[in-house]
Amino acid sequence: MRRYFGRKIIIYISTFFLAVTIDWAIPRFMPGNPVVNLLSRTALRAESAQAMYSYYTRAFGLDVPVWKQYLNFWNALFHGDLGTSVLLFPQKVATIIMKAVPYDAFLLIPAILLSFYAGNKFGAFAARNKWLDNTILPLGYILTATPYMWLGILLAWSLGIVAGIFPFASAYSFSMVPSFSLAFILDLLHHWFLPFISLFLIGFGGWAIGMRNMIIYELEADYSHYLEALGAPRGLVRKYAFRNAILPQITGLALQLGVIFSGALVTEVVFSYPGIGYWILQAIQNQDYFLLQGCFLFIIIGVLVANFIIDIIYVTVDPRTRIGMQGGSA
Amino acid sequence: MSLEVKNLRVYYQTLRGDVKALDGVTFNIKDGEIMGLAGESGCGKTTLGHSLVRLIHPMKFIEGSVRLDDEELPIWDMNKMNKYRFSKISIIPQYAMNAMNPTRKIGKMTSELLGSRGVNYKNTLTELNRRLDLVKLTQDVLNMYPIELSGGMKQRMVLVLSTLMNPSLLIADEITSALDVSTQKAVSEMLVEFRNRKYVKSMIVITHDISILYQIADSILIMYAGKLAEKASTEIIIHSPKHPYTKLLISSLPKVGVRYSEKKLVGIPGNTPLLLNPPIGCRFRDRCPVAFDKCVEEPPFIEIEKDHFVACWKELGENA
Amino acid sequence: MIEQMNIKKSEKIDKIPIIKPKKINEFLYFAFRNNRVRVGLGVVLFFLLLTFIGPLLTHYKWDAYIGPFSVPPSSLYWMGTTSYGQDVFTQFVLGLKATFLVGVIGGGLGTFIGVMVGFIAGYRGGMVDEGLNMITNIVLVIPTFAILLIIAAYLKVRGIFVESLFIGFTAWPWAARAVRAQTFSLRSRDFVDMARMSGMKPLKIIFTEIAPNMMSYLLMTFILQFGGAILIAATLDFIGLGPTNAISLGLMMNYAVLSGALIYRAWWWFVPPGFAIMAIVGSLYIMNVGLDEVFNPKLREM
Amino acid sequence: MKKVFLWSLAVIMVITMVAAFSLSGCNTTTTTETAAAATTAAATTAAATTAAATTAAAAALPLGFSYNPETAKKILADAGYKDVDGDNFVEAPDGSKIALTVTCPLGWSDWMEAIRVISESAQAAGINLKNETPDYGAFTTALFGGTFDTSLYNPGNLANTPWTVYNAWFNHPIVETMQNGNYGRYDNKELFDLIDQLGKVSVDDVAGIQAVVSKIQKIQLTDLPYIPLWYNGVWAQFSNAVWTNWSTSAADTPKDIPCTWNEYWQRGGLMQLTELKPVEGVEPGTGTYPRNETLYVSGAAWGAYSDSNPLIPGSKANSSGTIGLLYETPFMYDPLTDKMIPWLAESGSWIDPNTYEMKIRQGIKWSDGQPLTAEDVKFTYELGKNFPSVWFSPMWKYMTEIVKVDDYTLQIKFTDPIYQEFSYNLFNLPIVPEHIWKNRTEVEVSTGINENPVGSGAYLWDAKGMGPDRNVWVKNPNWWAIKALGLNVAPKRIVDIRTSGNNVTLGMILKGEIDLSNNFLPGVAELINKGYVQSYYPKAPYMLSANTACLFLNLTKKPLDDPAFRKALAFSINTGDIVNVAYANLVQVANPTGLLPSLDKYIDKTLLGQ
Repeated sequence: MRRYFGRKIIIYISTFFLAVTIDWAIPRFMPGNPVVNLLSRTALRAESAQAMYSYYTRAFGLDVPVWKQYLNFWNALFHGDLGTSVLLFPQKVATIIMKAVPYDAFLLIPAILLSFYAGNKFGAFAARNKWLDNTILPLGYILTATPYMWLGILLAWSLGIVAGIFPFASAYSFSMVPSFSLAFILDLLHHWFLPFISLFLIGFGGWAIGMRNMIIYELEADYSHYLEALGAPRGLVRKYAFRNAILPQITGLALQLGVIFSGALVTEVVFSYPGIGYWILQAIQNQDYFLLQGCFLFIIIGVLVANFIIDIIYVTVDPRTRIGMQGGSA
Repeated sequence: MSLEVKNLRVYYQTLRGDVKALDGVTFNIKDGEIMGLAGESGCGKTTLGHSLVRLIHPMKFIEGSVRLDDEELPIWDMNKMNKYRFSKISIIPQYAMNAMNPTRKIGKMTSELLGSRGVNYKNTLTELNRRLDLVKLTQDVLNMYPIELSGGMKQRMVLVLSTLMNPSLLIADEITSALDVSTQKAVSEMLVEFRNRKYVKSMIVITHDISILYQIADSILIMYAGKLAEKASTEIIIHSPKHPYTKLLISSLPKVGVRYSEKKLVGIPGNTPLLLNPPIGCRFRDRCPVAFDKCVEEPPFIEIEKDHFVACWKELGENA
Repeated sequence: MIEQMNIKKSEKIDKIPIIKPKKINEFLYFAFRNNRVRVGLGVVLFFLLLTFIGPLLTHYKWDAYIGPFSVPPSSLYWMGTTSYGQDVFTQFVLGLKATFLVGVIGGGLGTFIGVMVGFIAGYRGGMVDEGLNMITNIVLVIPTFAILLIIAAYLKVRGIFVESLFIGFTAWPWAARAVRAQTFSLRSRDFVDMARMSGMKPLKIIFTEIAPNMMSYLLMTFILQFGGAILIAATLDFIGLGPTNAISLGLMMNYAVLSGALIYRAWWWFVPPGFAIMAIVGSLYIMNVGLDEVFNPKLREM
Repeated sequence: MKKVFLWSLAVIMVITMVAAFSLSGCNTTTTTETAAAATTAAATTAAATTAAATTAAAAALPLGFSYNPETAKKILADAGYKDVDGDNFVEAPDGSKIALTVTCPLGWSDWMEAIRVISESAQAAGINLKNETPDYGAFTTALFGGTFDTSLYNPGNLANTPWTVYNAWFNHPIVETMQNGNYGRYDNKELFDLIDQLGKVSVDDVAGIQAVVSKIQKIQLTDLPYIPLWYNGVWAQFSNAVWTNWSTSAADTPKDIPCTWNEYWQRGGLMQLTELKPVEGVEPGTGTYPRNETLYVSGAAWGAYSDSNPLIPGSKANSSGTIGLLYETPFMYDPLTDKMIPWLAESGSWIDPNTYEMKIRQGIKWSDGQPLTAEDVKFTYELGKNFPSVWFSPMWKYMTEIVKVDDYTLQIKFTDPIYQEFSYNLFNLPIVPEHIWKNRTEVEVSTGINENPVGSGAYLWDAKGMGPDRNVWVKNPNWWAIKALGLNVAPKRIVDIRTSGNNVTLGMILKGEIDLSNNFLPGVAELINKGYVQSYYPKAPYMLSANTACLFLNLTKKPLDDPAFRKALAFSINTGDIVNVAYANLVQVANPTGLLPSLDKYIDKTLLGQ
C-alpha cells in the first residue's frame, strides 16, 4: 500500500514541479513585454512613457535576474500569490481565478459525473444487444468524434438563436444581480443548460462506447462463461461483467480530466461562460501571461488532485490492486 | 439410466462451412457411473462436454436428444437450459483457475449465485462448510477474493461450488491438466469421494490423461474424429480394447502422467481427418492397420458384449 | 476516451491476434465483410477523395473575395460565401487537406514516439521501463492542451506542419502505454525467446519479431491517434491559435463565429467544417471497432 | 512478417509524403493561378474607381495620393525599380530582391481583411508585399521595437487640435521602444521642431496652428513616412426598442457622439445620455433591473472590471466610465462642434501667456457629500508633481506652480507652456477628491484599485452588479449638473456588457437586449439598411470617424527608406476595396494628411491641389 501510494505521490510531485516550471517559463519566453502592452497608447510623450515603463517593470518584479524571478515565483506560490494581472491590472490573479472557479465547478462536476454514470449504464445496456449495438452505438461514436465547440455552436445556433429557447451567453441575465432568489437560480440554470448539455453529450458518447467495448470483453471472460454454465440469470452475469468493466473506466476518467478541461474551455468560450476557460482565452487575446499562468496552474492542480482522489477510489473498488499492494507490489 | 444421449449432432459454424465436431453420438451413463471421455485433441470430447451444458455460437445443434433422469434436456435453447444447469447438470470448466469473478468475495458470489436460483445461502452454509472441509479448504476462503487462492485451491473451490446443488450429472473438463501429479491424484480422489457421498449422481471426466481415468473412472468412452469409437468398463478398455484405434492408443500410452496428445501418436501414421468434410465410412480407415473394403461403410456403434460398445467392422464381422 | 479504452483492452487481450503474411488475405476478407470497417473506410475515403479532387474544381484562392457577401449555397458558389464574399467550398476543401495533414503527421508522429517508448519500455523492462513509465504518466497527467495553448500562443507565425508536430509530441502517451502492455505479453512468447537465444540484437528483435506481430494493434493505435490529432487541432484553431498562414476547418468555424455567422444564420459557413471533422473522426473510430472485431474473432457479431 | 511490417511502415510514410506534397503543391498552384485571379478581380472591382482615380490622381498631384496602380508602377519605374527576373515583382535599383510583409494583430478580423487587400493590391502593382498576422504581443513587440516592415496601426485620439495626432505620428525623441507612435522611426529634426512649435501655439489661435500644420503636412506629404488609409469609425449601432432620440445626422435629433468608450463620455457620450427618451409602455420585466429604466451598452469595456482608479492609464478600458461617469474633468470637448464645454470648471482662460486661470463651479458635491473645491483640482494636478509615475507628471516640466486664489479660483503658472497638451488634459485629466486621496502613497495613487470610489459624476459605481462580463452604474441622484446645468441623465442604470463576440452582441442588439453597441460589427451595414438597427449616418459611411488607420513604414529598412518607393506603395493600395470589402462601407477613405474630418479646417487643401 505504502509503496503504491509512494510511487503515485512521486509521480504527482514531479508532475507538479515540471508543470509549474513550464508555467513559470511562459511569460518569460512569450513575445511581447506585458508592461509595454499595459502602457501602449497611454502617455502622450515618449519620455514620460519611459518613466512609467521602468516603474511598472519594477511593479511586476521583472527587474531582477531570471533565476531570482524563478525562486520568487515559487516563494509567492506557496503564499498563494499568483502575481498581478495585466489585463485586469492591478487585480491579483488569484482573486480573478477564485471568482471563476465556482462556475467551472458548477459546469464540470455535474457534466463529468452525470455523463460518466449515464454513459456507462447505457453502454453496458447496449452491449451484446445486436439492435442497440447497430443503431444507437454509432451515435456514441459520432458524439465522441464531435468537436466540443461545434456541438456548442450548433446548440447555440439552433436552440439559442433560431428557436430562441435558451440564452447563449454569460452565466446569468444581464438584468440580474446575484442573489438566493428563486428567479435568479432559475435564470442561472437557464444559462447553464446549453454549455452543460454539450459537455454532457460528448462525454456520454465516449463513456457509452468505452463501457460497451469493455463489457463485451468481460462477457467473454471465463468467469462469465462459468456463471452461465451454472445457469446464472443474464442479470447476474451482466452485473458482474459491469463491475469489472467499470474499473478501467474509472482510470479512464482520471486520464480524461485533462481532455475534458480543454473541452470545457472551448465550450465556455462558445457560450462566454465566465469560467477558467473563458479567462484563459481573455488572457491569451490580451497577452496577460500572468493570468494565463494562474489559470494553467489551477488546471494542473485540479487535474492532479482529481487524479489522486480517483486513485484512492480505484484502490477501494478493485480488490486486486489492494491485495497486490499488501503483497508489496503494485 | 442417468444420462441417455441419442444420435447427438453438434457442428461448428465456420466461414468455410460446418465442422462436424460431434457427428451422431449415442451412449448412456448409469446412475453413480463415472465415465471417462478420452481421445486426441479435436476429437470432439470437449464439444460433447460443453454441448451438454452450454451450447453457444459457433456451436450449432443439428439433431439428437439428450435425456437426463428420463427428462429431455433442451440443450439447443440457452435460456430453457438454465432450469437444469447447476441443479441437474453442472460443470467444472477447463479454466477453473479463473472461473470465479475476481472482484467478488467468494462467499458473496456463492450466495448471489444460489440466490439467483432461489436457494437460501444461509441454509446451505453448514453443508457448504462441510464440503469445504472435505476438500481441505478453510471456511474463511469465503471471505477471500479468488486472487488470494492458489491454483489448486481455486480448483477445489470450483469443485465444491459446481456440485453445491447436488446435480445428477457433473462434467469435469480437463480439471487435472493444469496441476502437478500429486495434486492431480488428490483432486481426482475428491471427485470419487463426491460421487460416493452422492453429491453428484454421475460424472463425465474429460481428459487427455488415461492414467487418471484408470484411477477413477468406472467406464471409458473413446472418441475419434467426432464419432464414438469404443465404450466399455475401464478394465476392458485398458486391458482388452477391441477398436484398433483404442488398441493403438493404449499401446502407445507412455508412462503414467505424461499426456500423449502433446506429441503425435507414435505408430499411428497420418493425421486425424479434417472434420470439415470427413471421409465417408469409418473415419479411422486411412490410419487403420486392419482396415478392409467394408470400412468404406459407416460402422455402427454396437454393444458387442454387456456394456461394451464398439464401432468397427472387424469386431462386428467376427461376432456376426 | 477511445484511447483509454484501447489501452485497457490491450491489457485484457492475453493473446493478441497475429497476422502472418499468409493470413493477410483472410484479414482483408474479414475486413471487407465487416460493416463497420466498410462504412468507416467509405466515409474517410470519400473525404480524402474530396481533398484531392476539390482543389481541381475550384479556381479561387481561399481568402480571395470572389463573390457577393454571405450568400447561401448555389450552383455558382456550391457552399455559399462568407460574409467577406469568400468561397466556402474552396475554404472547405483546403481545410480538409489541412485536417488530413494534421491527422497524418500529428497522429503518425504520436504513434511513432508512443510505439518506440512502448516497445523499449515493454521489452527492456526493469529500470528503463520504470523511467519511461514515469515520464509517460507525467505527460499523461499534465493537461497537454493547456501546454499546446501556450506553445501555440508563443509562436509568432504558425503553420499546419508545426501545429501537427506539437500535437504529435504531446499525444503519444496513450500509444506508449498500450504498446508497452502488448510488448509485455509478447516478449515472453517462445518465438521471441528463440530470437533472443539466437543472439539477435534487442532492437532487431523488436522490429523483426515483436512489431510485425502487433501490426493489427499498431494500425488501430495509429487510427486513434489520427482522429485524436484532428480533434485537438480543431480545438486549437477554433481558439484562434491555429495556422496563421493557411485555412483549416477549425479556423473556418473560428472566423464564422467571429463574423457573426450564427446571427446572420449563415449555417453553410459553420456547419460543414464541424460536420466533416465529426464524420471523419467518427468513422475512423467506428472503423477501429470493426478492425477490432476482425482481429479478435470472439468479438464478431453473433 | 518482417516484410509486412516494413511494407506497411512504408505505406504510412508514402501517405504522409503524398499528403504533405499535395498540400504544399496545392498552395503553390492556387497562389499562382489566383494571383492572376486576384489581379483580374482587383481590376474589375477597381474598374469603377480606376477611371475616377486616374483623373483624381492627375488632379491630386503635386502632393497627396490615391489608389492608382498605373501611377504606382510609373513611379517605381521612374525610380529605377524594375522586374529584372520576371517574377512579376520589382527589384531595387541595385538589383536586390524586395520581400516585405504587412502585419496586423491576429484576430482583428477587419484589419486582417484590410492587410489582405493591401498585400494583394501592392502585389498587383509589382511590390512583393505579403500579409502576416502575428499575435498581438508579437505584433506590438515588432512595431514598438522597430523590427517590422510595414504595419497597420491607429495611434492618436479624437482631439481638439491636430497636435495630439501629430505628436503620435511623429512621436519623439526616438527611443528604444516607441510605444506611442512614430513606429517607423522617422527622424526629422525640422519636423520635430515644428511639432514642438505647434505644441506651443495657443489652442485658440487657429490661424497660427494652420500655419505650422501646413508646414508639417508639406513635409509629411512629400516624405510619406506613413500612409493614412482610412478613418476607423466610432462604431455605434443602437436600437429604438427601449430608448429613443439617439443622436444621428438627421436634423431633428441631438448632436452628440453616441459612444461609451473610455474617453468618449467627456466627448459627448455623457450628453447623449441626457438626450435619451424612454419608449412608452416598455415592461419592467422580471429582471432585478427594470428594463424600462436601464440602458444596456456594449463595446466599451475590454475586460472585466479591474479598478476604479481614474489615474491608472490604459486600464480604464476595463471599467469605462470611471472617467466621465464617476470622475469628471474640468472641461468637456464636443468634436462635432469643436467646442470646449465648461464642466467642473465654470470658465478657464489665459490671463497672460504663462498663467491660466480656472474658476471651479460652485455647489459641486462629491458623492460622499463633501464639496468639490479648487483644493481638489490643485491637489489632483500636483499629484503629477509629487509622483513621477503618474501619467501626467511630464506637464510639470513646464508647470511651475498652482496658486489658489480663493476656494473656487486657481491660477496655474507656467514657463514656456505646451498649450496644446495642457488644453488636451483639460478634458482628459479627471479630478479626484483630496480628502480621500491625500494620504495615499505613490503606489496607491498610480496603481491602487481605489475601492468604493467617491466621485462627482452623474453615475455611481454599483458594487453588487459588477460581474466578470458586466459593469453596472447607478444614477447619482444629487449630481451637481441637474441643478447647475439643468441636465439630467435618463437611464437609472447603465449596464456595460462585455460580450464574448460579435455574434453575441449582434444577437442581443437585434433582440433589443442591448440598446447601444459600440463594437465593430462586421456586416452590420446590411442590418442598418434593413432598419433592424440604427447608426449615426443612415447610409455609408454609417459611422462617425474616431481615428485614422495608418500603414506605418519602417524607415530603417530598405527600400522603405526611399520616399519614391513609399509614394509608389501609397498609390498601389486599393483603399476602395478596403472600404467596400473589408468594411462593407462602414468606414471612409482617409484624407492623405490623415487628419480626421472634425479637424478638416486644419487640412491645407492647397497642398492637395484642391
